Amino acid sequence: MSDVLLEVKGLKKYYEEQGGMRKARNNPVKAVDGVSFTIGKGEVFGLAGESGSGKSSIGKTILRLHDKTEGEVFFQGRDVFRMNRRELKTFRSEAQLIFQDPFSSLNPRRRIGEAIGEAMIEHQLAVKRNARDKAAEVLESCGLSANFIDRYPHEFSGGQRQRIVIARAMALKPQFIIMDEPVAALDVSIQAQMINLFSSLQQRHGLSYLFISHDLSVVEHLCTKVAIMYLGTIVEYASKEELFSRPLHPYTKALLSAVPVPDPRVKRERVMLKGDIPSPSDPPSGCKFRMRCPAAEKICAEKSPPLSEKGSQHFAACHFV
Amino acid sequence: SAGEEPSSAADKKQETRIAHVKTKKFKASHPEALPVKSKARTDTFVAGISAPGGVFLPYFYENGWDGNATDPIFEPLVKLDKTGKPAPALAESWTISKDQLTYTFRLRKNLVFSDGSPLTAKDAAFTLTLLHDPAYAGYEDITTAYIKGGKAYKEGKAKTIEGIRVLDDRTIKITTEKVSAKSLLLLGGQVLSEAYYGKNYRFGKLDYLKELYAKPLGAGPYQFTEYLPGQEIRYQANKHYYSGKPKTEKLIYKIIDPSTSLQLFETGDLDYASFSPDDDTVEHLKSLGFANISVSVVNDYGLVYVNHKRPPFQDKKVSQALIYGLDRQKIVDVRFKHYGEVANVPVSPVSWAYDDKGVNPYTFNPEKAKKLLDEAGWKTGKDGVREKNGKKLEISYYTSKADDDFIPIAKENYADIGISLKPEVMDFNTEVAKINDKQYDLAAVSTSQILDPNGTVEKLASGHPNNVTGYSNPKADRLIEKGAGTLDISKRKEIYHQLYRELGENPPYILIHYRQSARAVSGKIKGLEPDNYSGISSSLSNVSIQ
Amino acid sequence: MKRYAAERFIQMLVILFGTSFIIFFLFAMLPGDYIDSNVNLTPERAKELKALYGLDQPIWQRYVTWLGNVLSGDLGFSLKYQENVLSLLQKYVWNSFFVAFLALLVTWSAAMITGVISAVRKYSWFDGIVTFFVIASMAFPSFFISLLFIKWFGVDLKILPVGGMVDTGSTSSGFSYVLEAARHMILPVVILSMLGIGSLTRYFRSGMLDVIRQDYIRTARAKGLKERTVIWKHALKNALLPAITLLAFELPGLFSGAIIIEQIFGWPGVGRIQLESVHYRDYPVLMAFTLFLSCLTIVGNFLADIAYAAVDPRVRLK
Amino acid sequence: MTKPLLEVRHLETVFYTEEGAVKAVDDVSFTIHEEETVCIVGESGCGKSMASLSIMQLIPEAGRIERGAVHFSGRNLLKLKQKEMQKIRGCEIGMIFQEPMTSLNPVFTIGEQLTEPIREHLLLSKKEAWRKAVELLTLVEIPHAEQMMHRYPHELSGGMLQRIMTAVALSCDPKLIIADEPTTALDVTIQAQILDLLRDVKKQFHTSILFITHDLGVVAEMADYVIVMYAGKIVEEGPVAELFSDPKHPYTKGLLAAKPVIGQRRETLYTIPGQVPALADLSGSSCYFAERCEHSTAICRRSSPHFTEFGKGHQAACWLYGEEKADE
Amino acid sequence: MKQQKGAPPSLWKQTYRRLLHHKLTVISLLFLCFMFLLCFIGPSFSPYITDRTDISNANQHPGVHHWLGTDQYGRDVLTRLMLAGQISLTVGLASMVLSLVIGSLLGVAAGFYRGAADMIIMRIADMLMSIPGLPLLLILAAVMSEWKVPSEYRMYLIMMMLSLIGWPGLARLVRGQILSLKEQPFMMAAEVLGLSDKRKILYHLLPNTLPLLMVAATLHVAGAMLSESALSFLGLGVAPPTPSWGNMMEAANHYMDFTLRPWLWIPPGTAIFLTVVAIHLLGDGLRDAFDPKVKRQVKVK
Ligand SMILES: Nc1ncnc2c1ncn2[C@@H]1O[C@H](COP(=O)(O)OP(=O)(O)OP(=O)(O)O)[C@@H](O)[C@H]1O
Ligand SMILES: Nc1ncnc2c1ncn2[C@@H]1O[C@H](COP(=O)(O)OP(=O)(O)OP(=O)(O)O)[C@@H](O)[C@H]1O
Ligand SMILES: [Mg+2]
Ligand SMILES: [Mg+2]
Repeated sequence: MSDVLLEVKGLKKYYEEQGGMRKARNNPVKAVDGVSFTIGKGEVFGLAGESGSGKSSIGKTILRLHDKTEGEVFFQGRDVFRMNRRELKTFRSEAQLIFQDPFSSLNPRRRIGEAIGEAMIEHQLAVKRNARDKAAEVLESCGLSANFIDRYPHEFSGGQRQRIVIARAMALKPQFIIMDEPVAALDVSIQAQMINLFSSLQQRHGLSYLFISHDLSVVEHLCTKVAIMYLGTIVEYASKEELFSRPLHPYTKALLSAVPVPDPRVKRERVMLKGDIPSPSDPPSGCKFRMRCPAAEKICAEKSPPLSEKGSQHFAACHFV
Repeated sequence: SAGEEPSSAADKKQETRIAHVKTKKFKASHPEALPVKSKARTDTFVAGISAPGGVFLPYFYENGWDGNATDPIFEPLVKLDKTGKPAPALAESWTISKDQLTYTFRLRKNLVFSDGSPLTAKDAAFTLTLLHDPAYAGYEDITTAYIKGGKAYKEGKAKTIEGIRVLDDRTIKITTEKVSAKSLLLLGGQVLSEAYYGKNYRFGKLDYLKELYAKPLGAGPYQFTEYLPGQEIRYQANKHYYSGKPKTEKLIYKIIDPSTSLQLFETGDLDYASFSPDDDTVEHLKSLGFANISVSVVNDYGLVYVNHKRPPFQDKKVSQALIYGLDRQKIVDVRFKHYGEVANVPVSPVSWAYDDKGVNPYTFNPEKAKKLLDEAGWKTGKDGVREKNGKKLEISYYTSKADDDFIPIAKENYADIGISLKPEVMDFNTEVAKINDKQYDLAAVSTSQILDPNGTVEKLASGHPNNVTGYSNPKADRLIEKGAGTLDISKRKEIYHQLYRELGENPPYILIHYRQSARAVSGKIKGLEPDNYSGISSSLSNVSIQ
Repeated sequence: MKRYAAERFIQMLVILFGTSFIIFFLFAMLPGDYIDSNVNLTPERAKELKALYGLDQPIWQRYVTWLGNVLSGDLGFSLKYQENVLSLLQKYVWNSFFVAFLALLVTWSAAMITGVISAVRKYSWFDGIVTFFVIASMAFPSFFISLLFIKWFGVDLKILPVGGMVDTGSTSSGFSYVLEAARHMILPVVILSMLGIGSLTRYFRSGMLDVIRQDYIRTARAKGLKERTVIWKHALKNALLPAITLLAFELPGLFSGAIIIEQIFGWPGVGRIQLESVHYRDYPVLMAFTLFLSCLTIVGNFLADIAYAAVDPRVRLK
Repeated sequence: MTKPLLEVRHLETVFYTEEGAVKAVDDVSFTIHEEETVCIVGESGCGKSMASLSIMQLIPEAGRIERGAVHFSGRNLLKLKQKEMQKIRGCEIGMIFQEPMTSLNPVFTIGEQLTEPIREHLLLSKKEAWRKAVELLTLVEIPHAEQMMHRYPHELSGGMLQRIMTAVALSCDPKLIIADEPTTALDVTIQAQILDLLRDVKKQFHTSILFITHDLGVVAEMADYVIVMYAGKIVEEGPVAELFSDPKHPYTKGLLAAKPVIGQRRETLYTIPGQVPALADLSGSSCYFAERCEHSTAICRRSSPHFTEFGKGHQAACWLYGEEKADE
Repeated sequence: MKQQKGAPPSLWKQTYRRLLHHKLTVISLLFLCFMFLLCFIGPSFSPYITDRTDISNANQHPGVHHWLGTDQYGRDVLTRLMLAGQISLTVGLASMVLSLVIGSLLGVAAGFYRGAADMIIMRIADMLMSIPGLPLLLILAAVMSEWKVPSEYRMYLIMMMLSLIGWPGLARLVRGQILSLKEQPFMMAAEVLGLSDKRKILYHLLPNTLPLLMVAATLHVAGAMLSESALSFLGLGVAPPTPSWGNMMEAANHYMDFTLRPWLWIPPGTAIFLTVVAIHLLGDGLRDAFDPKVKRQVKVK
C-alpha cells in the first residue's frame, strides 16, 4: 500500500438524545460503533450497506461536522480532532464532501457563481475581483457552460446541479472527497454521466474518494476497496475484486443477491433475509446481524465477532467464516 | 318650569352665562315612551356609578366611588344643603360656643341603625375616637379638626380623648383647640355603630374592621343588601330611617363605563345618569322623550396650575400675560359646547362665597399679553419665541387627559404671543406626583367637589405644606387665614370677596372654566332632586316610581 | 418525564423571579406612590401613612419583603381595595376567565373552520371573503368595534344588552342566570374573538395548505375515503399540531387583551383592577397579577407540551 | 391471454404552471389484462406517477386530465361522479405509494388506518373490520399483528410500513393494484422482501398489478409487460423478455447500457448525452428524445414518431423504424 | 417565455415578475404608494396646512371647502388625515424595522450559537412574553416623562420600546427557522467549505429567513399602527395636537360624535383598514414571490 491519506481508528459516533420529554428514549443511537479503515492516496474506497447503517455518519464525523464519540481520524498524519481553527480551515480545503441531494446542498438564494467564488475567496484561492472568472473556469472543467454562473440553483436540472456541487468542491483543489451517495438522487440516464465524471476527475487529479453508496453495482464499478457496513460496524472489508467474487459474511452475500439484475432471463438464487434492520439505539447482543442471519447460532448471541482477516487483505466479522 | 328654548344663538350665549342662570329643566315630552326595561322595574331605582372598590365603610374606603356607594347607608350628623350650608341630619341641632371652639350636637329622638339597634351620642364619640387611632390609615385627617386631647390619644398617652364628652344619649360635646371652618363637617360626619364596629376594638388594632368592609351597617335611608363585584350594589329601603322608610323599595348602583352611560340610559338600564352636556347630548336626551333633564352648574371649576417656583412665573406680569394671551372662551366653548363659562374666581358659582364683582375678568387680549411680556423683559427671538438672558420662553404643560382641549388652542394662542408650549399627556398619578414635587410649569387640574370655599384657597397660603404652586402673597395669606378662622358665613363672604379680587390682581394660576352638567332622570321617577353638594343621595329617600 | 418536569419547574421559578423583579423595579421608577396621589393629605399625615404601608422603605427592602411574603404564600393586601389580593383577584378573575375562555373557544373553532375551508378552496370567492373579514376584524381598534356593536345591537336593534354581566337588579339563578349571563357575554366574546381570529385563521389556512400536500392525504383519498373524512379527520388533526404551541400564549394574552373591552362593556373582570393597580400604584395587586399572568404563560407552555404529546404520537411519552 | 381489465386510451394530463402548460402525461395508451403485471419505467419526472394518479383521479390541484379515457371493468372512470369514483378507489383499485414513511398518517394508529377503507367499502362493523385487518397484517407477514394494530407509523421501520401499505391496498380485495415505486425508498434486502410479497399476493388473489419504477432490475424481476416512458410519452412497450433482449428505442437501449451491473466490468459506462428536458420547454411536434439521440435526423426534430409494431405487442415510437424514414 | 434561453433573470427580477403576476399584490403595492404620497405630499396642497383651530367653522359637514368636513376645533379633517398618516405610517415602518432588526439579530444569535446565548436569550424572551403589556406601557410612559423625554418624541420612543420588548415572538420564529436551516445540507456544505460564521449568517442563513421576515414585517407594520391607536386610546400616543389615525378615531369614543358626525372617524378608520389590508396582501404576495422554489400555479379555468 502506498501513502496513507486517511486513517480512521476505532471511530465511534453516538447520537445522544437530548433530555426532555420530546425525546424520551435515553439510549444513544450508536450510528458508528467502532470503525477502522485506511484510505491511500489515489484510492477509491467504497462504503456500502443498508440505510441507517452509519455510512453518512462516518463521512460527517471524519470531516468534523459532528463531534466524535470515540476514536481517532488522521488526515495526512494530522489528527483531525486536534486541529486548531487555522488547521481546520486548511483541512476543509483539502477534504471535501459531496452530498446525496445536490439541490438541497446548494443555497437556493445564492447564484452558483457566488457559491463557488465565496469558497475560493474564503480560502484565498481567489480575490473578489477574479472570483467570477475562476468560478467560470472551474465550471467548465466539470463540463458546464461558463454562462451558468449568474443563475440560481433551481434553474438547473439534477445532473447539472450535481456537477455544480462537484465544481464547488473541486474549486478548492482538494485531495480527498467524500461522496455521500452522490448519484442516488439522479436519473438513471444521468447517473452514468456522473459516474464517468467521477472517475475521470479522480484520474486526472489523482484524487482519493470515500465513496458512500448502497448501490453495490455502482460501488463495484468505481471503487478499488470496499467495506460493507451493518448497524454501525464494518462487517466485511476487502478489495473490490475479492469482495464481489468471494463474499464471506452472510450479510454481504444477502446484499449481493438482493441486487436486482436487469435481465429477466437471469433467475438468481436469492438469500432472503427475515425481518427488518434493528434499531441502532437498541442493537441485539453479540453479533448485530444475528436476528436476520440465516446461519445464526447460539454463540452469535453471546459474542460479537471481531473483524478479522479471513483471506489476503480480506476481513470479515463472523464466527463462521 | 317647562323647557324654554333659547331663540337665537346670541340669546343662547347670554343664557349660558351660568353664573346668573339657575338650573334649567326640560320636562319629558313623551313620558310613555319609556324603554321596556325601565317599564319592567316598578320598585327599583337604578343609578350609575363608575368604579367602586367594595369597601363600604366611611373613613376607610380608598376609592371615591365607595363614598358615593356608602352615602345612602350612612347618615352624618350634619349635612350640606343645596346651597352648601350645613343642615341638620342625625343631629337635630348643634351649637357652637362663643369662642368657636366647642361644638355641642343634639341628636334626634329615638334614632336607630338599620338593624334596629339604638344610635346614641356614644356612637358618634366612638366614630371620632376610631379616627384618632394610630392604626387608622384612611383618607380622613381628623387632626385638622384639632380636637382637644386627640394628639395625646393618638400617641397612646391618653386612654380617651379629652375633648369628646358624651353628655347624654342624645348629646355630645366636642372641644377643639383651634378655630377651623372645616371642623363642623369633620365632627359631624357619618356615624358608625359602636356595638357593631367597636365590638373588637383595641387601641392600635383596626384589622378586625376589614371583615366588616363588605357588611356595612348604618342609619341612612337605605341598607346594604348585596354587592356584585364590578357589577352593581344593591340596597333596600331602611324601615328605621328617621324620616320614614323611603318610598322606593330598592336601590341599585350599577357600575358602568362613562362612555356608555348615555347608551345605557337610552335603553332603560339606568334611571338616572349625568353627562357633561353639549347641544347634541341635550338634544338627544330630549328626543328620547322619557327623560326629565336638568342642566345646572357643577360645584367645581377647572384651572391650570402655574409653578411660581419656576423663574419666568415669579414675575407677576408673565402670569398675567399667560391669562390675557389665552382665549379661554374658545377653550370653554370647545370643551363644553355652550355649557360652560370662563372662570375668574376660584370657587364655583353655586357656592355662597361666589362673587366676581370687581375681579379682573382677563378678557382675551393678545396685545396686552405681548406688552406685559415685553415689560417683563421677554423679547421676541429669531424664531418668534421670546427669550430673556438667552433662555427661551418654553413652557411645559402637563395634563392627564388624552384629548385635552387646552392643548390645540393654547398652543396656538401662546405661539402668537411668542411662547412655545410643550404639552405632555401623562397618567394622573404621575401628574400629581410631579405637581407635588413642583416639577412642572403648567399643569391642568380640576378641583373635586368644593364643600367649603376654604378648601379651594388654603393651599395658596405660603405656609401651607401642600402649596404646590409655590404662590406667595402676604396679603392673600392674611385673607386666607382670616377666612378659615371664622365660622360666620356673612363675614367670610366678605373676606373671600377681597381675597378673590387680590387673586385676580396677582393671579396664582390660570382659571379656565365653570361647567354645567346635564342630569337625566327617567320620566317615571319622582322626587329625585340631585344637588351640587350631595348628588342624588340627599333626595334618595324621596324617590318614588310612577 | 421527571427530569423534564423538574427542568420546567426550575425554568418557571427563574422566569417568575425575573418577571417579578423587572416589574417591581420598573414600577418603582414611576413617580409617586399610592399615598402621593391623595393631594389633600398634609405632609405629616402622608409620612405617617407611608410608614403604615411600608412605602418609606428603600425599594430593595420592599422587594425582599414582598418576595418573602410571596414565598410564604402571602400575596399581600390591596391598598386601593383594602382587601387581600388573592380574594380580590378571585372575585374578578373568573369573570374574565369565562369571557377569555369562551373567546378562545370561539376564536379557535371559527378560525379552524374558516381556515380549513379557505385552504381547501384556496383562491375561491369564499377564501377571498374570509380573508377580507379576517383582516377587517384585525384592522379596527377594539374600542371602536365595541362602540359600533353597542350602537348597532344594543341601542338601535335592542337585541343585546349594552353592558354588564346580568340585567340590572336581576335575581335570576341557575339556568336562567346562565342564559342571562350568556346574553351579556355575546358582544364581548365576539369582539374579543375578532381580535384574535385573524392571525389564527391565516395560520390554520397555511398549516392546512401544507398538510393537504402531504402524501398521507393522497393515501387517504386513494383509500376511497369521503372527502369530508379526508379533510376534517386526516388533514385537520395534523394541521392542529403546530397550532397547539400557539395555545400556550393565547390564554394570558386574552386576559391582558380584554382590558379595554371589559371596560367598555362594564364586564366585571380583572382588566379594571389591573389598570387601577397601575394608576393608583397599588403594587401588591399589580405584582400579583403579573405573577398570575407569568404563571399562566408558563403553565400554558407546559400544557401545550403535554397536549402536543397527547395529540402527536411521535412525541408521546414512552 | 386473459381479458383486459384496465384500458387507458390517449390519456393526457396537463399542469398549468407559470411556465405554461406542462403535459405530464402525453397521449398515453396501454392495457392491463387480468392477472398481469405491467411495469412502467422511465426517469424521474417523465410522468409515471401522473399517469397512475390520473387513473385514480388523484392528480394534484394544478393538474387536469384534458383528454382520454380510462376503461375499468367496462366503465370509463373519467366519466364517473366523485362519489362513484370514491367507491372504486381503495375498493376495486388499491394503491401503494413510493414513500411508506410519509404515506401513512402519523397521528393515527395502524389499526385505524387499516380498518378505515374496510368499513367504508365493505360496510363491516368495527369488530369485523378489525378482525379482517388483523388477517391482512398476518397475510403481509407482519409479526404480532394484534399488537401492531395499536402502533403508530413512526414506531415501525420502512419495510414494515410498506407491508402495511400493501395491506391497506389489499384490504378490499381489489382487482388492480397500482404500486408507484413501492421499493425505491427501501434497502435492497428489504426491497427483495416486498417484491416477493407482491408476487405472492398476485398469485393468491389473482390481481393485476401496475408497477411503476425506474429500476430496470426490478422490472426484470416483476414484469410481464413493460412500458418505457420518456417526457410524458410512451416510447416503447413490450413483453418483458422481448424488451430486454431486443430493445428498439435508442432510449431504452441507452438505459439498459448505462446501468452498471455487478460482474460486468466496464471501463466507462455508456451514457446518454445531455439532460432530461424540462417538460415545459417541449412543443408537440418533435421526438422529445431527439436532442439526446445519437441517431436523430431532421425528421426527429420535425414531427413526433408513430409506433412501429414488432410483434407480440412489442412496439416503439421511433423514426428509425417508421415507414417515413424510408421516404427520407 | 423564450428569452429564458438567454441571460436568465435574476432572483430579484423573478421576484418582481412574480409580484406582478399577482394582481392583488400589485394593487396593494400601488395603494400603499398612493397612501404615502397622499400623506407626505398631499398636505402641501392643502389650504389648511397650518392646522389652525377655527371654532366658527367647527363640525362642518363634508363639503366643497372641507372635503371631509371639520372637527370640533374647525380643523380640516382631510388635512389632519394626511398629517396623521405621516405619523401612523412612520411609526408602523420604524417600529417594524426596529423589531425586525432586534428580533432577527437575537434570533440568529440564539439559533446559530446555541448554548448559553440561546438559553439566556430564550429565557429573557419567556419573561418578556409573560409580562402583561398594558401595565408595562403605562409604566414606560410614566418613566419617560420622568426622564424628561420631549413629548414629540415620546410616541416614537414608546413604539421603540414596544419593539424592544416585542422581539421575543420574532426571535423565536427566527431562531426556529435558523435551527431548521442549520440542519439543511447546504449549511452542512457551507461548513465543509470552511466558510466563516459571518458569511454563513449573512449570506446563507439570513437571506433564507427572508420570506418569513417579510410576513412578520408586514404583520408588524399593521400591528404597530393598531397599537398606536390603542395607545392613543390610553392617552399614551402621540402628543396632541399632532394627529394620528389612532387619536383621530378617538372621536368615535364620544357617543354623539360617533352617531352624528361619522366624518370624524370614518376617514381615519378607513385609512387604517385599507392600509392594513394592503400591507397584509403585500406580505402574502411577497412571501410567495421571494420563495424561488414556490411556483405559483395558474388557476385552472
Ligand atoms: N443528527 C442525528 N441525530 C440523531 N441520530 C442520527 C443523526 N444522524 C443520523 N442519526 C442516526 O444514526 C444512524 C445512522 O445514520 P446515517 O445517516 O449515518 O446512516 P446511513 O448509512 O448514511 O443511511 P442512509 O443510507 O439512509 O443515508 C441512523 O439510525 C440515524 O437515525
Ligand atoms: N403539482 C405539480 N405542479 C406542476 N407540475 C407538476 C406537478 N406535479 C407533477 N408535475 C409535473 O409532472 C411531471 C411528471 O411528474 P411525475 O410525478 O408523474 O413523474 P414520475 O415519473 O413519477 O417521477 P419520479 O420518478 O420522480 O416519481 C413532472 O415533470 C412535473 O413537471
Ligand atoms: Mg446517508
Ligand atoms: Mg413518481
